[in-house]
Amino acid sequence: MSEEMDMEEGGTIKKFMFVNRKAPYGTIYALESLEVVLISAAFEQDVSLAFVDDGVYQLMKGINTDGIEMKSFAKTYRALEGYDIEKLYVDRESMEARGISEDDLIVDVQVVSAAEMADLMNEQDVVLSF
Amino acid sequence: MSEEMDMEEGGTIKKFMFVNRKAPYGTIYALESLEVVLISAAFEQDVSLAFVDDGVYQLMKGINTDGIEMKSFAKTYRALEGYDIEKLYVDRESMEARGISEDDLIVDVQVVSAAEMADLMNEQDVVLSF
Amino acid sequence: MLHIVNKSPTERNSVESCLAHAKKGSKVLLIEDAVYAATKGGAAEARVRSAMADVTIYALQPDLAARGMADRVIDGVNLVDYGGFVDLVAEQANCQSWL
Amino acid sequence: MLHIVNKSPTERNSVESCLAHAKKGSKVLLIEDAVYAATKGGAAEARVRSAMADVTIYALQPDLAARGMADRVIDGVNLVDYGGFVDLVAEQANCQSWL
Amino acid sequence: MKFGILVNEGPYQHQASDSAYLFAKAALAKGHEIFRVFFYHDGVNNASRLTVPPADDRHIVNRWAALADEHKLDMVVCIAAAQRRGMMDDNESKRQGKDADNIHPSFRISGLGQLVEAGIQCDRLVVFGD
Amino acid sequence: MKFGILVNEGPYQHQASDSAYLFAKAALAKGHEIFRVFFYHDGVNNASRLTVPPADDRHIVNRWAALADEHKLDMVVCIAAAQRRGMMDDNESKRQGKDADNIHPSFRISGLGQLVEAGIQCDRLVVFGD
Repeated sequence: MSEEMDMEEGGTIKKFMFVNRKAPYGTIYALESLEVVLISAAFEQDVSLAFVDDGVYQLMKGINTDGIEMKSFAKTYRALEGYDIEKLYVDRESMEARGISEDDLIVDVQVVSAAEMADLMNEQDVVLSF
Repeated sequence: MSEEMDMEEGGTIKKFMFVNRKAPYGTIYALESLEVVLISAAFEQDVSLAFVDDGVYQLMKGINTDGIEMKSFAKTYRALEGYDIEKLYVDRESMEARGISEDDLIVDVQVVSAAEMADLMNEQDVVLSF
Repeated sequence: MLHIVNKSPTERNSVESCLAHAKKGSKVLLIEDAVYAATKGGAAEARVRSAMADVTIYALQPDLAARGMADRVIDGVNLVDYGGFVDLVAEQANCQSWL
Repeated sequence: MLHIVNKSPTERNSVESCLAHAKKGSKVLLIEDAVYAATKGGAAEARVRSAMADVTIYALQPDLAARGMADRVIDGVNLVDYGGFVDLVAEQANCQSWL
Repeated sequence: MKFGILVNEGPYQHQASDSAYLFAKAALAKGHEIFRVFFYHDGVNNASRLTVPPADDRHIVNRWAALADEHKLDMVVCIAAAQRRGMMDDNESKRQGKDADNIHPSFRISGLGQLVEAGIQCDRLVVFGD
Repeated sequence: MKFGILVNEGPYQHQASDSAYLFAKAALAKGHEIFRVFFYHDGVNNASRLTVPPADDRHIVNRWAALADEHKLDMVVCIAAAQRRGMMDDNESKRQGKDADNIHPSFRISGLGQLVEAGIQCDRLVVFGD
């Protein structure tokens, strides 16, 4: 991504949360959400990612997109740590309703209850959903 | 709609069904579905419309779109009869799940069970869904 | 916090997921196809009524009217126009759209 | 008849509606995000298993693989590639997409 | 066997165009005929010759065009849907008094009658959408 | 109060752009400031100067442009999303070796940083989408 990074905000740090509720590959939202996440890190914001409902499917291990001739972006979630993005919250009820456990996920996450997720959402300055 | 109608199919008549499962105005599917319906009538095909799930909302009386600054197309359903499109099937379970009765609908329809709707779908040559 | 939902409760899971994640005292605004969740007799009515114990429910009146649903609103749902939508966003500290 | 569904059963109602309208003996092909309905442990598993008494369920293998779900398929679901998708359409007298 | 294909969503945002393309390629590989690919709703956006996807991603428009050129496919864009969404060919651009056009030469613009005709002429019409 | 608005869907297909426009108009009428309207995902298609909707329908692009001109709104189209979908301005068209461009002059193309900046600068960022 070729972005202009010349706009320094004089140290304003806000809490940004990216809420991911959609499965990957069936639509582009997961991929284009990640692109904003990376940019927001470059702006040195306090970034969190929430994976709720079908959004938890974005983090599945073992993704192989060769057969649908699309580029996989699964590795990008692993790269987030290198951008100091370490707050990845996954909704426990969403995982359970899909028969998924933490071991199935490609990155380390914090598994939280719906009530805890509600608290996290509530304390954000900016919530972006796609 | 300015369409070329110069392609006569030599009397081939097929059973076309248009399956409407989406609410109106939130998306354009209901409107652009109607545009195909009108064209298919001009081709003198055996046309049926099925309203299933949120598609039943398309036929509600009392629609007023002034506040959302869109054009209402509710009247078009009433005009279908003039195009000899008289097979309008509404799924009973879909109406009931939405608290809607036949009296709430802008046109006369045939209310059918899910099993009857399944039979109707099964006997079509072409099923178009948007 | 203001939660904004725009999808029909009988088509998608977003109304349900929003209500499951809205903290006590939050406001929930139903717009576009989500206004069906604010209407009587539908499958979502019981869920919305029970949610009203914890959150305040609003519905965008122009979207209700556009769907022929203006006369079917559940008692206790608050109606707003676009100006009221703006006020709700301004009055809450933050907002979230359940897309 | 071949029914084609492309949406996740936990996001939308299309898998459920398709199964409620598929006649005994029909075939149901799950593609794109609908392949999640073909996987074990999810909320839709029981519904899909009970439907298998009346209809034959297929899932598009490339879409399962793209979602990391290739190893989680419910027993009795038949896997096809795009060529198999074409064959299913050709072999049935008609087809319907549940969009 | 003679197939028709209907694509209701634009490139990248939804998987519909990818699925339709891979279906078409598989059908041709099995010796079937593709009578027509019709692009409706946002599907008309698949016909833009101005897309520039990332170099490591699939080029959806160009690969449709390559498939069409190789197999002499008739790829038709609905004019009414195209007008709403800013897709036009040279003729239409002049007629509307616009200063540019954007349709890829492997696609042609025509009316909805072409979709109905595909339904009549084809043994099967397969619909891809959201 | 200072608002930012994010539009994630294109014109006509979804109500998102309509809702965002009517929200923006109402916010301005109440004396609020719109810091920026950012168009992402298929939302970039709202910036086409080639749309020709039916004469009795709203003209989504032109009314955004009129609102922007009247209130000096900054309307920004994401360049990465625009490239995938065939939206480009004159500069970008030349840079990519294309023979046409299609962005309406009331919109400008820029990077995702402009969205993050809106999140930082605005009191509220409101998201409209599918």
